[in-house]
Amino acid sequence: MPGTLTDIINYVIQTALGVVGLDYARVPEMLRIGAAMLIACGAMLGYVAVVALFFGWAERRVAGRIQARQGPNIVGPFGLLQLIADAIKILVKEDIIPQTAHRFLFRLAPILVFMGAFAPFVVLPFSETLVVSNLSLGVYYALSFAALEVVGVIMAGWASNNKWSLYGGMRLAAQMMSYEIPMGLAVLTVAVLSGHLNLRTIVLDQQGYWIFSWNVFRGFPWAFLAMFVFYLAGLAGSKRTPFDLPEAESEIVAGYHTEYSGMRFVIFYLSEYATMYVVSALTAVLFLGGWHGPIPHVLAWDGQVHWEAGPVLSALIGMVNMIGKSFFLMFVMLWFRWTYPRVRVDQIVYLCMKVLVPLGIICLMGASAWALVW
Amino acid sequence: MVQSLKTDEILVNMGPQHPSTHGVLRCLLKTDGEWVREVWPYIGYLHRCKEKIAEKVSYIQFMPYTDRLDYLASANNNLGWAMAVERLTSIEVPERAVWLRVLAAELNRIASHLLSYGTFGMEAGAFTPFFYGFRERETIVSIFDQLCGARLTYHYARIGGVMRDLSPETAKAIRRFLDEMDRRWVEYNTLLSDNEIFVRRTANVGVIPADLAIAYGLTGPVLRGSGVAHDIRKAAPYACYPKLDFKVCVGEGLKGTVGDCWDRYWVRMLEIRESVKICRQILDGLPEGPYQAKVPRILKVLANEAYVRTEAPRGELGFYIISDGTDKPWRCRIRAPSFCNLSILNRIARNCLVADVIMILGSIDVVMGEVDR
Amino acid sequence: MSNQVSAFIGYWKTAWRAVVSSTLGLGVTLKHLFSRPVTVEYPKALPEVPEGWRGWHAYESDRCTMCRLCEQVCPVQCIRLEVEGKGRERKLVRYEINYGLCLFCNLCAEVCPTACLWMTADWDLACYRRTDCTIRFHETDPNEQRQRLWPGMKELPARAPKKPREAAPAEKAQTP
Amino acid sequence: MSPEIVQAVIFYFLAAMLVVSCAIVVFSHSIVNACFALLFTLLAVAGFYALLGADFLAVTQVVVYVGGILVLLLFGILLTSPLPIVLGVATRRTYYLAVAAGAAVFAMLMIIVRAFWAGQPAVPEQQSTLEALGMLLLGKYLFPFEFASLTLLAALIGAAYLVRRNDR
Repeated sequence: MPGTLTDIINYVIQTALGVVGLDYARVPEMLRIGAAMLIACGAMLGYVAVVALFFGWAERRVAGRIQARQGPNIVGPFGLLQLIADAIKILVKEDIIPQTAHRFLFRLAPILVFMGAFAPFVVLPFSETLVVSNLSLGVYYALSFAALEVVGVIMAGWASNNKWSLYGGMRLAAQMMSYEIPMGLAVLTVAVLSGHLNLRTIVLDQQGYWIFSWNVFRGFPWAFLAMFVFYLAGLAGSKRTPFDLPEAESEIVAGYHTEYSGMRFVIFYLSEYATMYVVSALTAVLFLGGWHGPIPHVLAWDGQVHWEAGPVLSALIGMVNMIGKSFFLMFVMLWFRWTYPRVRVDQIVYLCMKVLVPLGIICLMGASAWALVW
Repeated sequence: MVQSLKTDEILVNMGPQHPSTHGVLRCLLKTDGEWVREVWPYIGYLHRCKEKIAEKVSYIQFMPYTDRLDYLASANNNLGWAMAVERLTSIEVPERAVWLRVLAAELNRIASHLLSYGTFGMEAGAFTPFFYGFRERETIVSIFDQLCGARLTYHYARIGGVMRDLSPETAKAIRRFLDEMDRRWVEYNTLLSDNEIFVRRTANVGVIPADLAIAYGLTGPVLRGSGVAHDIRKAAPYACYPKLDFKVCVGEGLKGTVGDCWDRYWVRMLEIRESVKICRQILDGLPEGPYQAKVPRILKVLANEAYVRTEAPRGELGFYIISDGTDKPWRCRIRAPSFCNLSILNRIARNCLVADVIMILGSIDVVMGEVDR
Repeated sequence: MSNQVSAFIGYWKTAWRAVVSSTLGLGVTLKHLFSRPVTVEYPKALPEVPEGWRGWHAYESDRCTMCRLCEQVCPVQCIRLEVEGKGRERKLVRYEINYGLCLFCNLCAEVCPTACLWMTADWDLACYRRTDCTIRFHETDPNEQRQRLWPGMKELPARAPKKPREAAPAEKAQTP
Repeated sequence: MSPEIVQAVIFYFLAAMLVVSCAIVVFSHSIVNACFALLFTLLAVAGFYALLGADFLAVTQVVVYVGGILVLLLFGILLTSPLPIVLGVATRRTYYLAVAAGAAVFAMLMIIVRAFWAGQPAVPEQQSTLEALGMLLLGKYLFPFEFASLTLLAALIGAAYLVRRNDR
């Protein structure tokens, strides 16, 4: 069975070349690896773009319905084509760089932010086989690149040469730096429970009876609490309401991307949704059983999953489960956004240091005790 | 200059184009990181010489201009101006007209407070209350459609009466709205007032002690939020208010200190309920009779002066008219509540966070049309 | 010590309140998510405006006595009236209202002794040029004028000029 | 094209990035620019670690240096002064000193590499170092590890005590 997405792509290329009549083995190895890398990267980029576009629509649609409005519903069925219209609109927009901005850093910042948001996609598993790279460091790697995002945002805030932007950058930096701690603690809780940092192993570990083998229930109550810690910290990390201080519209206009327009703004926008997806997917992987859906477990009542459907169908089912869970968690983010007010800059630190960090430590200690007992 | 280089305080312009400065208020913030050391409000970006216009148009003609003072509470402004001119000219107003004016004013108070609820929520970062507030305000606006044919600048009161009688259908619509408002009010509180994040954002923020509020001449919910039970409708009753049963709502410091942002907000929420009560009483006890007194087309007024104060949604609205015997005022001075209330911003928005300045400004609830006149 | 105890209790109370109030708030928005929107799509569904809406004027020149009261009472002088001749020979040559200035205060309609000027329920007053704001009521049918200015809005229900109200309210009030 | 060539290409790319960004850090007159250039220096070092198969170190480099130290530097610079600080121009003497110090460090590194790792392959087998690292830290080197963490904890508490307000 192929191990990773790269292998699958290789397999597909091989089959395709075989149909044409070329021998895949004669293609130089580095070329094969390079092609697989490029295709995997392109697939992930496309996926990020689709997720961002879909949630760009869903956000407005959900907002509309929650607020007793219609939401986008003119362009296409349910307004779904609104995204395409918006994409075209924003692509042809003028790209403005303020005269007093630091031109190089101003251009570099969105790229860094996107790099930070996009890097974790490398390790996000969609099913047992569908993952770009099966890093043994999985979670650690996924969380580490938030740092790049922080620097990118500070860079954007500083290079814009706008005081509100600088405020936004500083706020985000303070927020993300502090929220990495509870996030790390929540991840450690899971790591202690399953003994791995590798996302695939963590998910495989949650295989079993129905939903009770998922980490949320298996490590009850520690992993259950840790899930909330992780999700809230992730909300703060992806700057979503109630932690959207870096772009708090009513306070600092648009925060660090006040001066950005056109394509560069889209990159920030993409990164926000990419980060949201990463947080949701990580929550699903770490706590909610990843690609394990409740139904196959019911069918295979002996505690083992029987993918009688074969590798392709099982990959598809896993993908549906995984994406469904992630999308539900993203929907919760939208729901939060249209319900809650924003916390203040001191309260966000209070929440982190006095609520989430102690809670995370309790979870970690409890989970350690669990791990020692069993 | 050299000294200013060493400090780490920066001056930031908040406004005149800023999402939460209620129009075109410009605040200059002296900030030290997130901490705001001082706030200077700069006004005048919406100055339209309203008081000067009053000297150039007749008493009747100035009425539509008053719509545009506090454009969120036109009916209250109309009421004030009509009463001032009537006191100046000693015109007797039919009882029914008085009650209808108060009905309009109270409906408008609800509309204004609803908008305040929405924008305050929005300033706290919650978008949805804004739309809910606007949804109910829209119902009121539709009622005004039927009542006077306009949605924002009502021009409902006239010198000596009101423009149009209340039709039975409109009365029914108002009753329906009032019943719905009772349900929605609970929902508003679940969504915003009781939300812990919101409470944390507003409680103990921008506290105005009672003595300070009186010293600054604050009026309206801003004063009552500080625990001072001062309401012109009770303190110096006018129109039909003596015959109505309602309560003066004051801030009690339920979530924090008396006189904080949450109290001011809560006073507005309570006043919505009181106004609903008042509207019901008016609909029940509306006297029969004409709705317009006979008023000459061109008002000739003896040289005289009059000051009339009314309780607008934002506080004490005063019209001071001096007449010189012609059909136009010689001088008109408008005591706008928002203007006086705004004066305290510099005093209370010190040593707080940028986010607090927004909340304080929102809780004072200024309307720039009234501040700049 | 008791201070710390109360602070400890307060911490948990706050946490509990936060959880409960947040959940209740989510309930409110969830309820709305599945309820019907209250808004309508504007160009498809036109808003119903009630009788007596203070919209765009209607003017019946046959009954106009050219008394100029409307011109005088207008607070912004947006009504322009030109009359030629004297006495019974008077003839109206110009009756314009500049909607760029108009306050829609209804004073002109109220003051009109013959009720030949009244405000209709026509609310779509947008136009592209500032000069288009001035409607010449003497020239042609104002309805047609608006259609000319707004060719895209032809599906707007053309409202037939309504019968004027019997008398202006100010006069009606004399009979209690 | 063999993997060794690709690794060499990546190595020289990272090395170029490292040298250029280091030069900007050293020679830039704007401290904020120097700080942002430091980002690339640190990332290049992380890249070297990854190239050497030290995956845990590479990720840790990003977390600690980019996410922690660099952001702290930026914080310090941006919050303490509203204007970018213009660094003083180095004199001839400081140049000589810098070159001498650089040469000394280079010589030291060469001696270490020649003495201890001579004959070993430049690029080891690619496998996760995570388990080995964990075993060493919590086994053989448990005492130094715990000692270091206790020292850091003490430093943390001390820092918290120092910045605490006097009025409480």
